[in-house]
Amino acid sequence: MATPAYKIDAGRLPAVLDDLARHRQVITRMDRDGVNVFARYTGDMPSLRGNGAVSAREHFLPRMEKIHGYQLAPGEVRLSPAGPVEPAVLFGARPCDLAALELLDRVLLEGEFLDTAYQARRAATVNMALACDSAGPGCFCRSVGVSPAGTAGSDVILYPSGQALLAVATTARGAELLESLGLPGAAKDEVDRAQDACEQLVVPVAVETGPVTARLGQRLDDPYWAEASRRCLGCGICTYICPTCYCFAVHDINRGSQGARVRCWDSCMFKDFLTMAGGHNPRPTRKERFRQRFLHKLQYYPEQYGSPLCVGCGRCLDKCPAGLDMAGVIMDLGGGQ
Amino acid sequence: MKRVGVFLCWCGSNIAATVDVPALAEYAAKLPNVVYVEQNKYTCSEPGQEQIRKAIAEHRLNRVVVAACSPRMHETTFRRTLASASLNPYLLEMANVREHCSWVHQDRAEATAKARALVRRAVAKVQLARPLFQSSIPVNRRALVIGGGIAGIQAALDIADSGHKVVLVEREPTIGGRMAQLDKTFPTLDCSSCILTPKMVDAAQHENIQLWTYSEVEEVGGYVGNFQVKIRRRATSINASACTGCGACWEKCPAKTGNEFDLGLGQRKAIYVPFPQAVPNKPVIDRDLCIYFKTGRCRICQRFCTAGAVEFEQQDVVVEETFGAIVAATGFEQFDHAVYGEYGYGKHPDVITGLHLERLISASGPSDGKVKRPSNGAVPETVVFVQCVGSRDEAKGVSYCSRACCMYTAKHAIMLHEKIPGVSTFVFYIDVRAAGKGYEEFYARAQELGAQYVRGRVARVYQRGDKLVVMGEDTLLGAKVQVEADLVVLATAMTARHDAQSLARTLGISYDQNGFFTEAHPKLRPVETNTAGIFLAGACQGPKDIPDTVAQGTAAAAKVNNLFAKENLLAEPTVATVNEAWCSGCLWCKPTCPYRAIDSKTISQRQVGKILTRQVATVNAGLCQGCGACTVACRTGAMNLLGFSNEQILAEVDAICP
Amino acid sequence: MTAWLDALRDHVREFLSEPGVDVFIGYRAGRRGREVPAFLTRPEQASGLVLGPAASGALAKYVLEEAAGTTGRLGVLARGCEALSLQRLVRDLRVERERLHVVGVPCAGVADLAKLEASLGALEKVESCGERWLVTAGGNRHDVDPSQFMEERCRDCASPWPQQCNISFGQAVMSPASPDYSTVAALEALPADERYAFWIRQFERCLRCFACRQVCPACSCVECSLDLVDPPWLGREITVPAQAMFHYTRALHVAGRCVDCGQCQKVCPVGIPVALLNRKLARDIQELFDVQNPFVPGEIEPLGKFRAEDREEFM
Amino acid sequence: MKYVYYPGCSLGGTAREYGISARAVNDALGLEFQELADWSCCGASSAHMTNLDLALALPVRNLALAEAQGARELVTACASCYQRLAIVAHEVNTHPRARERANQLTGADYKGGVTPRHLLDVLGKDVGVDRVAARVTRPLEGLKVACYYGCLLVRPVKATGFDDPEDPQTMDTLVKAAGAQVVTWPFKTECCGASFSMSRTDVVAGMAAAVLSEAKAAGADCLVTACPMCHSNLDMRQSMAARVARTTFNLPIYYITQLLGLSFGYMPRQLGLNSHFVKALPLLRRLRLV
Amino acid sequence: MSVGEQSWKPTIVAFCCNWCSYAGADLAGTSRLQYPATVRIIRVPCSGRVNPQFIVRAFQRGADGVLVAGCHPGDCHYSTGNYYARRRFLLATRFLEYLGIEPGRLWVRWISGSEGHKFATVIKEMSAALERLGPNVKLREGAL
Repeated sequence: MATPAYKIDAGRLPAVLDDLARHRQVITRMDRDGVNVFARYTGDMPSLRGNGAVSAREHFLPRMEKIHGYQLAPGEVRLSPAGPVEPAVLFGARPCDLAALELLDRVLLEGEFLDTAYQARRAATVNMALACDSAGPGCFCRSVGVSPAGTAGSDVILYPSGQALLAVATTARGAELLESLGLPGAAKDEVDRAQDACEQLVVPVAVETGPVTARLGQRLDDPYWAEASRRCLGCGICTYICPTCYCFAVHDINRGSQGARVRCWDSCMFKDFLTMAGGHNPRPTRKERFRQRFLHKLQYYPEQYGSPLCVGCGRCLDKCPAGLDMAGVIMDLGGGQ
Repeated sequence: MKRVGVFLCWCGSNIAATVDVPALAEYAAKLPNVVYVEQNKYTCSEPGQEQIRKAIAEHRLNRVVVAACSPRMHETTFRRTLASASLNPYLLEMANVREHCSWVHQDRAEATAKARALVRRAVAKVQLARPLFQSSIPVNRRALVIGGGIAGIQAALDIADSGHKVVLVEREPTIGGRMAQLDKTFPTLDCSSCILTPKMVDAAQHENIQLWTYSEVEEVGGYVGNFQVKIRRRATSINASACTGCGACWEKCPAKTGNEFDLGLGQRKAIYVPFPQAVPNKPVIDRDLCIYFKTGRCRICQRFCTAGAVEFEQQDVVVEETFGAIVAATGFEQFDHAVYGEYGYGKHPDVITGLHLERLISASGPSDGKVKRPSNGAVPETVVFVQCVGSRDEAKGVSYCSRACCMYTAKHAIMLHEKIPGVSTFVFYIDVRAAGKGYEEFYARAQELGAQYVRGRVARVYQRGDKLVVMGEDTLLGAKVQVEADLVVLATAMTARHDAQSLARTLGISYDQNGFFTEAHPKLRPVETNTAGIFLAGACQGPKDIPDTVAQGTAAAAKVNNLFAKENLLAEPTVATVNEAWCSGCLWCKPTCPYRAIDSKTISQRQVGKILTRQVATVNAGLCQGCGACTVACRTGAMNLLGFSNEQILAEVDAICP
Repeated sequence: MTAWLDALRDHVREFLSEPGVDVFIGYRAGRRGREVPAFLTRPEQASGLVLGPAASGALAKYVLEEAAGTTGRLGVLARGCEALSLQRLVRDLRVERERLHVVGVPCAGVADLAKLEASLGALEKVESCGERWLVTAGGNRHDVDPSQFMEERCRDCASPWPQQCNISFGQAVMSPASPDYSTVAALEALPADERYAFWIRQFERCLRCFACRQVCPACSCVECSLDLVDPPWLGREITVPAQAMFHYTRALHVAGRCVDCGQCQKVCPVGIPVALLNRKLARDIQELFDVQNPFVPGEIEPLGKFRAEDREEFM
Repeated sequence: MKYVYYPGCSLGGTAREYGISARAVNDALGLEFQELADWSCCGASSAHMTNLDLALALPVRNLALAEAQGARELVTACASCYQRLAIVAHEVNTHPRARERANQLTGADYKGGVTPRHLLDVLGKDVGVDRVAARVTRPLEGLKVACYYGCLLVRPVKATGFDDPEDPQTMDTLVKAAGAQVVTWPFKTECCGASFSMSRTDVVAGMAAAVLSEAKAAGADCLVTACPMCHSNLDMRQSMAARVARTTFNLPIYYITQLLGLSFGYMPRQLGLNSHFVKALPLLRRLRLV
Repeated sequence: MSVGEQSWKPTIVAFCCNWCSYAGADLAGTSRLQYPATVRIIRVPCSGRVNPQFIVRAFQRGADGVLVAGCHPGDCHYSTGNYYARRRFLLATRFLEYLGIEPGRLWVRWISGSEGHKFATVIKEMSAALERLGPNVKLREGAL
């Protein structure tokens, strides 16, 4: 049987969000001083055009996350668990950001080591994807197997249709959620038209990762790394805006006789990322750090999981101050024009 | 593992009455790494200290907190206690729960709550305390005195007498300085040269004093105990050891000029000794004036020198010497009162300065002690003294009082009345400042002898016939006054040497807006400078009369002597230190150091196979006084202050807040 | 195509063929209309040099890495702000002036590429043509008015013409403006609480990617206090107060040393008006310690000296 | 050379002769003096003794007018006006709060861009002695002049300062240029008591007497001034001064512009030489200068 | 005024230079001058040692006000330290205000070793001022 489609008219959107927010927090994209950010819905209209400056990843892997608290008493340490995870709806994330979640799942949820905090957030969050009917200047999702109308990682997909949004569930819990909202239905042909528009969308940047990945194995000592990394500033922009980066560092935040153990984002581009207790740093220069990032995305991950660790969201193309971005590097390495 | 012992003092009831010490003890016991807490009635008492020693031993304490009075009171006491328990004294921290708590608050609950915070702070800080050790610098027991005036002579003699070597550098051909130019000295009126000359001779003959006249300091490097000093010894053109000082040479020398020593009132030759009692009493050749040096001909002096002591070919020599301490005693200059055009100095020969009058009165002066009008040689009948010419005049001169003028003017008046029967003298003054032993009486005596003191400033002095009309105001009468005078004597201000600032820079000491060298502390360290090992004596530090100058000379010598009393200088270990791995070598710390303790050095470090050599800051622990200004100038925190480290202060803040 | 570009290329070609020369840092054409930093080591590479409105990087900072552990001379292409940045690095003793060969070039403002793309679509080329810019985007050529698409920071540039260069090409095109402090003043006019709300809203977005620091010519410390775990100047926790501490510290560390190149704000991926903090401090320094131009590196920074008669507010 | 000119009240009244002779000299030297439109009294010599706001506002009003008319300098021939303008200009330029106050009082928006200058300064610096000398057709040979500057022209230095406060020279050089001979005397800048001109004539007589005696003692047979105040005191009060000093002076008091005008060949009437209390012409006749 | 407000007392963190202000506080003690138990002193060698970052740190950790106290300009035990402090804090006070911190939260005062009274008065005034401002929430970190 065909999954039911619903229609959210522009005027209806606030009401829908309020409905959603009644039982769970709603995370959506807001405009803050002209910057598009994922934030908790508090009644202000979201801003759903374009994409978030920072990827939706931060809802599942927050910048700082408490692991547990502790209390020092003479002769003992008392631990206190981190708070429970709130049920949430992620409303208006783009297919690329949600596709990224599936790439992260493989690392954080598969195999013997389980990231329980991430798992809890994934489980507690219903993802309502917003398909793209227009592309950003840096978009190259198609080149890494993501479609502007892709449903990977989503529970519901929203197709823009004029001022309205057409909602189609892609998972059972998505369907359940939509039902609960009591929305008017949408005509099948309208849905098809909206969906096609997105399916057909042309994205400006195209690369081929296949050949690159194939060859990278032998290119560890390629002078390219040293030359290209010369203009890397060593900041963490690329890793922090990226939907598929997931590195973190664990710290104890101490306040006298109490404190908390937290994990915070960390970036492989930082010089101290790998510095060890003794002061030894296996990746002492920008070259190694720069190379590591791209080898991880284009060689190690693919070798393990069969696809590059990139969803072509294009953020690094827009934001890297040195013009050192994923698409560019792929092309430099022979993946496309 | 940190093992902190906390000792809470009751200070009798001083603390216990307001702070609930037992409760505090209970609280302290719960603080991180606190393994032992004890209360004493009087922790500073011998039994109290004994308790600390015992606890350190029994409970293997490696950090100690004493919550008692102000550290300014007993920190040293308890540091000694730790030391005697063979624990590094700098592993102590005090919580000031008396002066800062029990004595200033009444509410027991509030005071106790605050005391908790104070103890928390102390415990947090002491965790991060490191054992510190006093560094020591060897002292080179040899002093340099710059300036051969009475201040320098006095300092040199006092240092030399206590058995230390001294080099006394004077840029003129003779020592003696200003005092040598004076006739008599107030308030006792004893003859200046009679009391100065013997000292000059002593200085010259002292086995521990090397007298380097006609010499100047050019460069000073190093630091306390080890200054490297470059001194230029100008060519005198005379072989001092051969010269007998017979005087034949200057008798015969054809080149004449105004004698600086007599301020141009008398004459000297190109080869000359500045004055008869000069020390050393050997002539020098003024090469700018000497005909031989100008034309290559003459050599008369050489011809008449039976000792063959004239050596035209002599050259300047620059010697480098090491000294442990330096005394600056470079004296003062007279204010250039040309700016007071209305007083007609330069226009009218009979308008002179106090120093001129000294030379006129002096028996050894150009007029053999007879006071005459420079214009016509007549004995003056009416003499007007103008006080504060330059002094206390922000508009045209300097803001300060020159301190000596009031008294030397009184002296001049007295002496004129003694020398010239029936002379009438007028003194225009703003205030008469006679603060000194016997000064007020001296001033009174001048008045008794007939000096008429007029309270007010002089507006102008101008010639009428062969008289000088002095127009002024008597502010007490509120009327304009005019005096027809034969001689007008200006009490010009004492100012810093025109080149004092460049010497200050050479020495690395500071100077005030008037160019006088600044002492380390106006009250408590009057003869020290902020540069350890450099001391001040006499008018180079500010206007002074002779008694004060001599006193300061002796004081500076005392400071040098107690510096020389030690073989090594022990420096407090709470000084700045550089983490070279972090230092970028930007040296923004350097200008903030008042002691010139920061310098740069080159280090080389391995980085990814490459050897990087780079500059980093380095601190001279001997010079650093531990103010910490540099630590804030350092963005990285590579510059840190032992005993008050960034880590410690941050921890204190964290701990002291609720 | 700018007239002097060939002359520039010839000069760089010569420079690179001189002995003891390590590298020349300039720009080359990148993809998607960008012009990216280029590190030329061989004379023949000189022909690849470009310099258009799209060259928006900050070359000065690269000198640090290039100079570390090497001894040869380094050529750098410098527009006004880049020249100041180099002076800053030299003044902070991070590189010897003698090692630098600063090649000055005029600047008519840098293009805000994001803004161009937003209105014209994906870029292919941005070139300056007299007073105008020729932009190729989305397949079409557009003749655009620079003032419309110029980087915010270039609009009131006080030093478009590079100073203290070894050689320079072309002549000044933009006349120096004086820094516009109106935004600072506007903020100051707000009630404290609103000001606080404004800044917290900005700081909340901060990712601590440190791009503002990495690109800053005044942030050249071998080790940054903000990276240190001990002493914990800046805790590792990412909380609003900690973010505020981060930006407070960064701003105070560059106070009196900032050259107003505006890169910190330009590179911020989440649009924090970082330069607004620098500007406030600069203006206060100018007023309080009557510094002529707070953005030109001086012998001693205003906070590294004092005057006894400085303003007294703490009696 | 163009200047915005502030006549001040005296030059239309008590010092008419100064006014007209100044114009004559300016014309001769090709100086264009454009009168400040809508100028008002500067407040000398009473305002600064009685009401500080007034003393501040009156000059600033005129300075502001000049600034508004695009002038960077404001020239005046009257020493009192000059001093008041100069002092206030200095005041508002050194104390922003004084400027605020002044603008608040006058409703003007004075930015501090105007420098008051005295005619002497202009003649001495801008025109220069040589150009003056070049214009002389009838050198004032034999005339022994005591140049009297008074206290207003050169004090306070920080505000005026175009000449040495103790021994000014500008007038001396100009008079020499005109062919007259200058006597050296000590009272160049002594006060004549101007401010007491009306209230305490006895004081004035005493002070004027001192000035005149010194001039005579120095061998001068006339005095030259650039200040209406000084002029009135030395000229109008000369007889009284003579009585006090128990002597007769008979020293004509000329304005600098009158002497220059004369040397440029103007007729006495064109210079107002006929309107002095102490007859100004006999001496000139005796020396065959008219 | 509610009981809550009445019972609330501000917390002041004071950085006092060892030679003047700390001594001044000692003098206030020895002369038994009473002032509110709001202030907690951190001893530093010189006001020039006080890093503006310490101030924000104090606010983060819950201080309601911060006092930086040193020798009067010209009297610095190290002759120049407080001159640098003066420049740094002329700037820092303005900067904190710019970030939205109320002017009354950071005080800088010159208090000599003989000014026990001044120390007590400053603490009284500052406490009163802070009570009017109420507890500081800005830059203050919550529970972890």
